Amino acid sequence: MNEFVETLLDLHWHEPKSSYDVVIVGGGGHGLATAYYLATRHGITNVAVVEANYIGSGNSGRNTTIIRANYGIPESIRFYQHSMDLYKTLEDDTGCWIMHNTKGLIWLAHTESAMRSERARCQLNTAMGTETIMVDPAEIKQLCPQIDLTGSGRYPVLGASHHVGASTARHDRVVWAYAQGAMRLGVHVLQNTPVTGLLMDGDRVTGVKTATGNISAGVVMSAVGGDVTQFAAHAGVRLPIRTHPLQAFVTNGYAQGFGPIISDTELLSYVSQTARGQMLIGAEYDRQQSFSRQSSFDFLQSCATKVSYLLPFLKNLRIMRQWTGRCDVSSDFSPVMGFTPAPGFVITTGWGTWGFKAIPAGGEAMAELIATDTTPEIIEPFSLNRFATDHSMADQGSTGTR
Amino acid sequence: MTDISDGQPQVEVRSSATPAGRIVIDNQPIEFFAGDTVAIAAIRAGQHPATGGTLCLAGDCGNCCAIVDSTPWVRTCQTKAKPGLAVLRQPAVGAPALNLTPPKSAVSSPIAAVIDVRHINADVIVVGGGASGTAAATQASADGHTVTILDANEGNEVVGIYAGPTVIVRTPEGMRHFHAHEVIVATGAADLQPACEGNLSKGIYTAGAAATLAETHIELDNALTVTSQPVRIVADDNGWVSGVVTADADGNDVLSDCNSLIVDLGHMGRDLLSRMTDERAVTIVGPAAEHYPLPPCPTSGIVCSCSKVTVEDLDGVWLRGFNELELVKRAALFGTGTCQGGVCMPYLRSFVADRAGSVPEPFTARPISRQLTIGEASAGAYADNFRMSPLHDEHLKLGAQMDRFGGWWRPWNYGDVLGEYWAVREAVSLGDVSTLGKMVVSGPDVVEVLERLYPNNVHDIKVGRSRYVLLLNERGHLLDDGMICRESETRFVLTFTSGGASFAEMWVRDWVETWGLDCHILDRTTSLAAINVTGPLAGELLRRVGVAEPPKFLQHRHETVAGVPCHIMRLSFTGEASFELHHPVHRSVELWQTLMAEGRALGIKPHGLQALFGMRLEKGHVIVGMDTELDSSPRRIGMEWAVKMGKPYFVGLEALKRVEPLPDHRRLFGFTMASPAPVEGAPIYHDGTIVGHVSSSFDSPLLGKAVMLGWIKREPFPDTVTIDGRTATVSAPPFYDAEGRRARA
Amino acid sequence: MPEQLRFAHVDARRIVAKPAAMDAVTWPTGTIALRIADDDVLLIGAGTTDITAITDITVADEHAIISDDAGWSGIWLTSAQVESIALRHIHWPLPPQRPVLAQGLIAAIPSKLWLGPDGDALLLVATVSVDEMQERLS
Amino acid sequence: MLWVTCPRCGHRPIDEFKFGGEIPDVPASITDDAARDLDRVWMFNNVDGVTTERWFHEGGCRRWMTLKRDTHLDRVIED
Repeated sequence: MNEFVETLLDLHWHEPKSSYDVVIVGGGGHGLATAYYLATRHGITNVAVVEANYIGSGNSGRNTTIIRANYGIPESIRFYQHSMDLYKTLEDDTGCWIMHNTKGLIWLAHTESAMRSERARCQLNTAMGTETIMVDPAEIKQLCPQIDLTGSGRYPVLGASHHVGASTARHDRVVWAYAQGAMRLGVHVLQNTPVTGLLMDGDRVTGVKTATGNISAGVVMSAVGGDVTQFAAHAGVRLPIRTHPLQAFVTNGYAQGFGPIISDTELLSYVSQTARGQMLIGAEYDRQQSFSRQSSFDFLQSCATKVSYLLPFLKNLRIMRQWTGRCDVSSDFSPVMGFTPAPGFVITTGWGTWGFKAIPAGGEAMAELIATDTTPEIIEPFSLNRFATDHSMADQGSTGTR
Repeated sequence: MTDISDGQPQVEVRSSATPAGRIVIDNQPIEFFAGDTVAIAAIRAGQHPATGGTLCLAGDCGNCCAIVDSTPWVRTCQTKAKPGLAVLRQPAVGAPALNLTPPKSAVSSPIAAVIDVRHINADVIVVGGGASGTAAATQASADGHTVTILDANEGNEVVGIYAGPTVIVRTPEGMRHFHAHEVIVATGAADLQPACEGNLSKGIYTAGAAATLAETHIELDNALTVTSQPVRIVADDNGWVSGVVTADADGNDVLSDCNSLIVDLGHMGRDLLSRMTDERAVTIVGPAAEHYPLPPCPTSGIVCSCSKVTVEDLDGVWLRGFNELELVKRAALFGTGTCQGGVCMPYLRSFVADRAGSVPEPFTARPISRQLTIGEASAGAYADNFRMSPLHDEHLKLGAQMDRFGGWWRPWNYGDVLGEYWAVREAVSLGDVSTLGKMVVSGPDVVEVLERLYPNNVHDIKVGRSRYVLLLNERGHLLDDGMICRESETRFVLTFTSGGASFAEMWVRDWVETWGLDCHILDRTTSLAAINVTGPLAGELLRRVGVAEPPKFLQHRHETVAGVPCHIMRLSFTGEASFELHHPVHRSVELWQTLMAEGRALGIKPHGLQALFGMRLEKGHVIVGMDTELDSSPRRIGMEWAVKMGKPYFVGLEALKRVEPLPDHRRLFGFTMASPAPVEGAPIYHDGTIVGHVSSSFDSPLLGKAVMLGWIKREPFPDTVTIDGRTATVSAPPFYDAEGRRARA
Repeated sequence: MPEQLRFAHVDARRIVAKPAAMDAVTWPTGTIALRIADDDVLLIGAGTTDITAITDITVADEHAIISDDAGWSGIWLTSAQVESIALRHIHWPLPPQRPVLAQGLIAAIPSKLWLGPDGDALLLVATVSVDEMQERLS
Repeated sequence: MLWVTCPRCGHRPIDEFKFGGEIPDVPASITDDAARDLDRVWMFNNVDGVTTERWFHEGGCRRWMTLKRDTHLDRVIED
């Protein structure tokens, strides 16, 4: 038996019931992590996670697995740093091997204005306790010998910020770690159960409708990705969300030899090597809103072009597979977490291109919110009503990036 | 044929043809014949082209992948042998090393097209030149269509079918993008491979592969054909097949000796190309579209040969509760190698059907269907389009360090930032501001348009005068800033920032069209260059080049300067008297050279962005996008004076009214402190907590201290803060010439 | 495209006016009117015509914007050159009629391609992008 | 590759165009002026299906066009 199989823990499936204290819609990382923390931190186990397809079938299984906290506003740095900390202990906490690997992230600058942004990033990150330091071209070359510092003569590397603690983890295994941990404590996970609507008592949400019957709930949480606008509309909740495709591709496997994650805000692309040796390459999300998960060759072509300037050796590598997820981008590029105008209905969305790295902290905070009926301080800035109160959370330095 | 390396004498060359050349496999030369692929040449020489596994010789599996001319993961069955080709078998365990030697094409910029790329508009594309493809092509032709057949055997490998439908093809001549009306997938059927113990041995061929070998006059040595799943394949110490165990009618194991094993186990439709697209104009015909019976559930050995997944692994994940086809795939990492499930999918479905009791759908097909290198994928694309001012070469001649800013190349400095600064403050300096957005608007409704676009008043701007304006979005947040110059009652010139220019044209056109107002728009950003003549002696320099009476502050007019027609705008971003000379792009060099020559006696020096950023900071001028954030309202940056809330309407007014009663909790302030200036981005502390950050900072040579702009995002706003461990004082800008005397001088 | 293409400055006049007024104009002989949009014409000289010397353009629109437009560089191409460029650098089909203005991305740079009646063509690109264009076409 | 027919320039790949976003359409159920403004500027209909939106032909005539697109499949709907 191979090590990937050997190290999996059991998923305990349960017969569904018609009523739960909490029903979480969406069996991705955020939904399952919330269930896990409800069970482990708050002893709330009468919980169902309802998934339209199989667990991790949405963006949790389609992302590029990067975990980082080098954001541009203190509120985000604090939140994502906490998420990174939770990731570090997740293997011990759950007993599941998630292939967590701290490799550092190098964020390249080719212009003076980009250097200025990276210096600013380092300042604020450091002040918030996140280790991000400026590195010069010689240091970059040491960290990543494969890089062409002239950017093929077109994108000379002036410097970079080095986010030392950035890491990757196997996306599926993060989903399963939370799933098995929650299921072991009695949380029900219902796969292949599309939710078709919400049960309402006036403004209050009292449960969900599914193809196989209604399920009543004390609290319904939406951890839906991709279809969240349509789903929240059942509760009469309007969202500041646009859904865009986000594409990526991998090469065939190669021996380990590429250390850090390389990211570039000007070329809007990033490269890392997976635990299986594949080079994983992505770029910014598609400009137009779309719910399609069809990949495009335009993406492959433009992304391949961008990374080739900086890492010419990549041109030799064989592309194996490309894929597309749907990402929900909020009006101010920050997540939306917390209560909604509909009582009994809470939401976690707006994860854009950075939902994977937020799974532990997002799940932990939403569990606390549900358990205590109070918004935890760490996610207070990300509430849905921030737009009405003129507290939008625009993080310029992190838009269009992973 | 003699035995070489670990091969065995299992083949006989029946052709009397002479070899066409030699290739090198694992440092051993072998001969090949005209038309041979690398795999066939290897088999002819008694070798397995890779490290083992059943060969299909049709590009379906990944069992023949090797490192060919330094590129790993090349399907040797689809690679023509060429004299001197170097083939290395990939490691049996682990993966080939990353080849860090850039290909020749990477030595030059990727911008140079190394791989030929063509976009071809096509009517009907038929993928596959076999019987079903030929039939489909004949029919389409008879229906009056122009048909293109793409056959992998002719070297035209279809990489993927995308929306459009667009068919991406790798050909020996380069990449071809066919934009078709209709695509017919006629890719035929692939042979099932054995899924049993020993199936990674050498010397196993599918029935199709055996037929291909027969066509190339290779006769397999002591070959045996099985038509049902073997119980076990037996191999010798070198990994070559030595026998096969099958079950007889009574279910007893029977061992038969053989040196080559041909497996004829049935087929699966090659439907990957049609399944990877939801394009309606793609149809699938012939054997590719047929439903073949699933093979019996595998019981032993490796099922997914790319990822080396065994039946034991599948059972392992199944017993752990991963009982969905997709979960099994992901947990066992099944079908995620080179063939992408291309040959192993039926076995996975058969396994899940056996355990779950119902037949699952195949897992999602994702592009690409044939391996492509990143270099091939990138061919013909460009990442960016950098623009150059007409003065680019002048800057280089003057020793400028160029930087890209807002999509343009711009002088960052000329090697003497302090000298550039003092030239502006004490003498005269030139700045290249060709990159500014410039637009002419004219029409009966033009005042109405501008009153709606800008939060400031427009109607009271006199002809020949100009005004600084903010541009807001509907959220009441800053998009850009610039000048409005009135040329007549119904004609204005607008300027925008360099970074905002492209967006500004879209913005203005969108609103004018939406409002249905009568107003012509002409964007002149790339038609006009602009030179900013700035400094206390700027007026004198203009007089010396023939401008008898330079315009006064916030005046503008059209006048010929040194023989070049100019639109002169008097304003000030540096804090000194400044004249922007907007002029035709092709006259820019002569104007620049004249000004530099005439200014020599006045101590002229050009200045770059670096000095400019410092000088404007002394004046407290905000740079949109640097000091402002995506959600900065005029109030937050202290520019409410540029907003007339009493106007009946402007873009953003409703939002500003909506948030007006809400508490003001974020604000951009000026700060001063002793030098050295803290790094831009430095956090601002108050009472030990972070309350904001510095957005720009500068060590003012003139003031002898650091001046800053920065955000405080927590109430109540303090009077002193701590930056960089030192005390800074909140101090309302401008820090220099608060009365603006110098700008007006 | 093996040979190095050298673009040169092209003098032009730009007219923005009401579409109906634009339709009614008879452009001076010796000029080529590139109709960018209903309300927008880029007027250039053909052959030896000096467009800057033509100052008597009148359009029946008192608010028309008529100005010199110095922002363009261009190169005349033979039909064979057009074909070769189109094959490699234009992703859209060239219009069949002649003469005609085709505008769109060429080598990923916004361009105007005027296809003349005799098979010759003028490729125009903003002067600020001409270096990129020359590099990409060479 | 998606294609758009620009009314002025003709059939063009979509990468010549800039996406201008959905045309805001505040639900009639929101009646308060401030609430309507809040919804208009911050919220989105984010339609999963046919939507009307603005595109700017940046690489060609530099004019806007309004077109219908099915966001479910990401297909431009040509009339």
